[in-house]
Amino acid sequence: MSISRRNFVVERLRKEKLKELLAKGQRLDGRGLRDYRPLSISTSVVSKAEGSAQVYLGNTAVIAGVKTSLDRPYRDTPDRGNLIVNAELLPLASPYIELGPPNENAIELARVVDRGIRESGMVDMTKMVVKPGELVYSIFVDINVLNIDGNLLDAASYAAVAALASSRVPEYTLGDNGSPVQTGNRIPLPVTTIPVSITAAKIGEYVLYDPTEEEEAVMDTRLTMAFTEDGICALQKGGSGGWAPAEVIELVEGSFEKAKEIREQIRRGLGVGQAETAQGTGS
Amino acid sequence: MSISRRNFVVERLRKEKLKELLAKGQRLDGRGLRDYRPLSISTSVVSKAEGSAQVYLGNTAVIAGVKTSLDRPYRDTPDRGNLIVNAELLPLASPYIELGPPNENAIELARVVDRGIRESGMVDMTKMVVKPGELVYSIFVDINVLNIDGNLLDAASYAAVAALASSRVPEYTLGDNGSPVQTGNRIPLPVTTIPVSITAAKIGEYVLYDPTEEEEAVMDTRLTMAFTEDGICALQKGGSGGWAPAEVIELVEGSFEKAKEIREQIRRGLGVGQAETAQGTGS
Amino acid sequence: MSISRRNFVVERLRKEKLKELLAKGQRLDGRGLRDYRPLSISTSVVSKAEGSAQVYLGNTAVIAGVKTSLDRPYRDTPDRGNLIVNAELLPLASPYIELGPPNENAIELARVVDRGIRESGMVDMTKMVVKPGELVYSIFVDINVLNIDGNLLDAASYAAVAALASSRVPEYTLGDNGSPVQTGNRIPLPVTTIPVSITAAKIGEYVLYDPTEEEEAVMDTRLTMAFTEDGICALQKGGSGGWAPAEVIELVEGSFEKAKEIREQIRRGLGVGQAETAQGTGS
Amino acid sequence: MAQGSEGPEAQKERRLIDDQGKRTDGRGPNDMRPLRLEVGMLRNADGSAYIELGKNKIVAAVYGPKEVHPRHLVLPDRMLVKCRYHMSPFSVEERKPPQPSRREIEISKVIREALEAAIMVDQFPRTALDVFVEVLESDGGSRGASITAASLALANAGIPMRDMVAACAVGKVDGQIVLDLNDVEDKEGEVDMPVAYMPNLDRITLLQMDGKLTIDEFKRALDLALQGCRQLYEAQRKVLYAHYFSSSTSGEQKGQ
Amino acid sequence: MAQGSEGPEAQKERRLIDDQGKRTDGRGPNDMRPLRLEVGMLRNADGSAYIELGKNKIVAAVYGPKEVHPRHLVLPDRMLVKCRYHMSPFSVEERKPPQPSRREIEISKVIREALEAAIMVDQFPRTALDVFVEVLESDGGSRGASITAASLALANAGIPMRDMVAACAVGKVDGQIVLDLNDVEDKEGEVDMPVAYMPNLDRITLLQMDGKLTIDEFKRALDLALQGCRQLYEAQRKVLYAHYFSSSTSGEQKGQ
Amino acid sequence: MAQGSEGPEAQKERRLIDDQGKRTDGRGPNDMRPLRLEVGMLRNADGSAYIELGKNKIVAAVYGPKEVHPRHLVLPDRMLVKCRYHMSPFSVEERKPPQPSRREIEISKVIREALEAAIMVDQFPRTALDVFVEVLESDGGSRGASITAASLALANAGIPMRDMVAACAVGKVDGQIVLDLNDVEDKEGEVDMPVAYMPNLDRITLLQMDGKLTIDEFKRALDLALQGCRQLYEAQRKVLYAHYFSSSTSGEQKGQ
Repeated sequence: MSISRRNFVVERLRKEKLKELLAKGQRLDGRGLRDYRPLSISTSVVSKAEGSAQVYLGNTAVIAGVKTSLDRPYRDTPDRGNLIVNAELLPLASPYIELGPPNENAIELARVVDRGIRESGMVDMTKMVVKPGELVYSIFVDINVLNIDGNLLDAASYAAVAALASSRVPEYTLGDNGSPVQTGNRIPLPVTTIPVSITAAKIGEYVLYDPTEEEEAVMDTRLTMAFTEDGICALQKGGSGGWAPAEVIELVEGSFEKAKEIREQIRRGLGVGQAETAQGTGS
Repeated sequence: MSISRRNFVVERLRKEKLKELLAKGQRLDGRGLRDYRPLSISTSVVSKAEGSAQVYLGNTAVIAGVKTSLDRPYRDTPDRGNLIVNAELLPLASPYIELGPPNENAIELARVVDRGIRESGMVDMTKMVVKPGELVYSIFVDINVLNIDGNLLDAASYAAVAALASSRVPEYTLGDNGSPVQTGNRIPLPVTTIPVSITAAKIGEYVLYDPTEEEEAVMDTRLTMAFTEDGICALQKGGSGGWAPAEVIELVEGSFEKAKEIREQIRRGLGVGQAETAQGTGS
Repeated sequence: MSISRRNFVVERLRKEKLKELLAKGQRLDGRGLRDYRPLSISTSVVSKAEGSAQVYLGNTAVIAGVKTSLDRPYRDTPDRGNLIVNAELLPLASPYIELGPPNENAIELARVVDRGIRESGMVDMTKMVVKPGELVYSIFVDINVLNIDGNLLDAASYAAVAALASSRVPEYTLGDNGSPVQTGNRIPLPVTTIPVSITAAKIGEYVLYDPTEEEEAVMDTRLTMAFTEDGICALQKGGSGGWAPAEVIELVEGSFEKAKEIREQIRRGLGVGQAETAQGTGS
Repeated sequence: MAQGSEGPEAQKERRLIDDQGKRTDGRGPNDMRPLRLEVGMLRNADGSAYIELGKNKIVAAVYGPKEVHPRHLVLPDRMLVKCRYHMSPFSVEERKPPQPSRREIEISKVIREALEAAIMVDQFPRTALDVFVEVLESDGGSRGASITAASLALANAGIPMRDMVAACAVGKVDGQIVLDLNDVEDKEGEVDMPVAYMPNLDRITLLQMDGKLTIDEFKRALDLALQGCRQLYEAQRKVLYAHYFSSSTSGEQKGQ
Repeated sequence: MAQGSEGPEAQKERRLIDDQGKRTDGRGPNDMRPLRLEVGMLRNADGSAYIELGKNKIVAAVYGPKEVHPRHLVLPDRMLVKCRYHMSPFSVEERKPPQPSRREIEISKVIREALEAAIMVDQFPRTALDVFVEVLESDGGSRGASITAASLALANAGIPMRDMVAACAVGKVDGQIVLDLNDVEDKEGEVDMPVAYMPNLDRITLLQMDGKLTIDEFKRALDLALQGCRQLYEAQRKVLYAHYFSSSTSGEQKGQ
Repeated sequence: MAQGSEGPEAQKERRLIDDQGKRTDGRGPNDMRPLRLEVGMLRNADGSAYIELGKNKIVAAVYGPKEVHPRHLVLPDRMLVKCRYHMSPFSVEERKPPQPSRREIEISKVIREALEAAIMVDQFPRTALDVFVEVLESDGGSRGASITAASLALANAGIPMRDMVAACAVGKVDGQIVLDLNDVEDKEGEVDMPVAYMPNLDRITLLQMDGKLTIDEFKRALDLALQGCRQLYEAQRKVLYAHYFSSSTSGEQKGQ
């Protein structure tokens, strides 16, 4: 998604090659069409962050960190904490990244990850209030993309979710004069669910999961879905092609199952103890 | 004023052609030198704005909207409301507009419209105070240029003036604890006069009103004048040529009369009932 | 340091020429290797500034102005005033300056000047507090480079130091309600020392002080040192070459003496009376 | 249809569908808001269109095909399509600063991708096409209305297209799947799902969703969205026909 | 002259003209503040000038004619003139952030247009000229003083000109038309009207006005402004003559 | 060594060196924090390296030699070296906004200059080289650690170099000269002095200092810094050797 200068002849040849393989149910890296690449998740990798996670999805590498601060709530949600997700495609990550403020790809990345987390209700933001209408937690999730090899949306989502689920944030009480005081404790966030992002790409008539950068370069279109345990909570179509409605329905149904597998992998990445704590904090 | 890339040969030929016509007292669109193009003004075109107006001056199309909020007054005017005028040359409006923050043309446009309104005393800003020294109305006038065919300064001024004159803004009282409360009423702004902008261009030795984009492209210089019922309240010379002092004086005298005609057209655009209300609010 | 487009052939020839001269202990402008150009300092040149100084170091011309305001202290220094140093390489100063926000050269300039002042303890910032933890002086030092002929770091530092040492800022007391009130007096800043910046450049094996723009264009590396009366308080190596450790030590030792000479020149620039006042305010 | 998916939040909210199944503006679940379309009313643009859908008031303009600037963005085998979706400061409840927000930048991207699927980009290699959308007033469903208008503006500019793109939103409100959310439903409802669709090619070119749906609800929502898109598609065809083949073009009615 | 145009505001204000007709700084209505002009004091610039008018302290510098950068801005039949008017952060009462304000951008434009009328731009097609103005201290009438200095800097750079441009402001203060407003008069007076003028060609190249005047007052104000410009024009001629034909150039007096 | 240079501030501070001469993290004055180096763990970069020094966690990547963009920056006789030092928002106590601060811009410059001295820039005229440093966690001495890592990344990219650059900070803490300041010592200590050094060429390529030293203290501090750099240099050599000549590259250990 981040390629800005392309070699068009090479691209066309590669697309032909890919389609030949896909017709045989194969991919360049040997995966089946519905397989994800190896996923590795480590949490608590940055000790100055309140939560952090590093994710490798094949060669795509992402690190996410969580910081909180106390702020006023937004005017239209006086009884909820604030969630701010930001993503940076670091120039280390690819030869095609231009310096400057986040471009549309980085902004879409942050916003799609944000929606998956927000709409799933992953963190119960009604519990992130210190003084209703006046003082709430702002939760900043910063996502750094360190190496790009396709499917940033999923990798970034897993990193953000794992960073949040493993966070330990400062606890506050209100002092006598009504101003907030840190208790000195670090508490987990009230995590209620683990949303899982699943992305599929369409190349010609073939639909495949977890596209690499090479596959993204020639794909016609893309669909990113976020699932809770119960259903679907966010969607984002990408790319300049189109999906047949029947394809979309089949994909959503199949991906709901796929999401359960990935959710288990994320829970394992959080560590059993941590994952239990994280789940427990929702109650 | 917004042309950034020009065809210079065509321009020179057109200037010759225009001068030939002007020598006969004619213009390309059949107008006399002192005629304005047809002016159409509709108010209350955007229901979420507190005031709005769409203006067509020939093919130049402008829409202006008014929004208010409560803010601190500026330090040097503690007993007055704030007026903020902003103008955007939308990229829809012409093939020559570059995206980005307002350039010098858009900034000049906003500032000249602002001065005409501010210096005329059109809105009695001393009445826009909710809590003296602490809380006043900020009146935002946002001007969108939708199609450019010359004389943006006048068209934008008419749209801004009509939007202000037709505004209905929230009324506030101070609650028991001294904080502002909306009464639920919508009240007109205290409008005391209708300032009128008149723009003339000079091509060779000819002076003509309301230049089209074609005429602006070859004009030597420009003069924009704003008039109240009693006299002149703002001036802005534009373009890289010069005016003879005698020309300026003749122009200001003649335009004072022209402004009365246009003022009538604006009042008609406001609608009789509205215009009366608007005038009445000043007392 | 501000040259962005260079003529490389000319540069190489000039370097040869310069080295020939340096081998004879000479420079293009007739100076010895350890000589500074004529230094002229005038203070109180801008009456709306609370302190100001214009410095000519040869043809390098810099003007610095001081303004103060009352602000909250920074969180990590609740009992100290704030010092903000900004530098602009004005486009008047050289044909090679590009408009826009300060580039790395202007930023380095401001930060190196800032460090020399801050680390020397020149202004006793613990005395710039009006209401501990809540209200302190912010001291803004704005440096304008008007003409560039090399060694901006020293010239800017002398201008900033002279502007601060000659400042007269508004005095405040706390009113009955605890809010600050100007007494109407203008008081000097609590100046405890005069830090002096000394810059040397290395061309081939030769080390010379106060390089001109011509010399900077061909230098291998640069070292800027700031000295108090007692020792060294800041260092900044520049340029893409390297210094031998022995060279650095020799340079630091020799420059400590050089700084004393320059400090006398700055004091003379401040005027005897002023300099005494400035020194006296520290106690 | 399921009556109310009661989360803790839904309870606090005012009801958006009454006992008679009527929505806040009196519509039934499958009804679209009043629609008005115009084409070709901007003089300088190569193509333009205007849409009113409920209180949405949106102008779209197209410039191109034209030279690519700066040159290094040239695509050797196709047209470079650019899109800017922008909201006027006065188009929403609280004044929006004029500089593009992150939301506007994302929407610009998805609108571009929704339209690109329809444009025959390989017919104009090495050229650029600009699509500008200005939201004068916003009322829920503005990105769908923007695509519907932009698609008309492309047709008006004579850009060769495989199909028209029509777009609208569906959502879940008080537990019910409904068509074409208005402002209140957009803000207080449970789900918002904008969809862009090319009916002849049977292709979805924009699909976004916010909020929780079961897989079954999703299927029903998608189906309703496609119905809405087909309705809009008919309206697009009608206004184009009227513009090119009837004597009174709607463009001339503007500004009266 | 009319004594006092009493609006509600004028009454609150301190009097700016006393019973003897003296202004706050002791001048009569038609008097200009003390003036000092210098040329050629900046080494790197192709031309430079310095003006002090009252407390105004302004430097102007000219670079060019030179290559146009970026290339697509080239004008095939004339020189591209650019101008930047900038105020130093310490030049005004309250520190001004260094990035250009909207006011500075507008003034840059009108100064450029005021100077362009004098420059023989068609003698240098395909080139660029930069005019930089830095206000070190501002005291009312700074744009007029800037033009007066920039015009000298152009002459110092050897740019062919049709005429010199001289500029000053007139205004209305306590109901009277007065020449060359100082800071207090600029802020508290009723009207500020900056004018730039080429005396030999009898052309006005900058004209702005803020505040209310009757048509008659306007005529008198314009006339007074032109008188002021002619005075400045004489001073410009003198300093140029001194710079080029006398042995002691004023540039050398700086920095003592 | 002098015991305590008692200024008024030093008195308020907690002691950073205890009676046994141990620092807050238990080290002696001349000890360096635990160090971990890796090379080549980023796939897309032409060269990359990772450093942990205390809690510092820093990634460096190199792209190039490559085409210069934009073209007018081309240097006809050498390579254009660019450098960006950037701190992740979560790398410090209080979240740092992602846009580059003035501090980051200055550090980018001095890191570039520290590395340029080692790179054989004249072997690649008309090309560009990008050095990117991302601080994932910052703990005092981050610019030295960045240079040490970036130097490895350059070697990993196969860029011809005259020598490796190793860098660390020394400082003065409770009146004592100590090696490799940690976070607390950096913030509360009296002096911070980062030094970059090419041991084979005996050249200092970065030298900065904050805080007061006597000339004698400075000499001792510089000497200690060079010792530190030599230690790091050995570690650099070891990891490069291991990367290229042993079967298990450390890059493969990441992400477990």
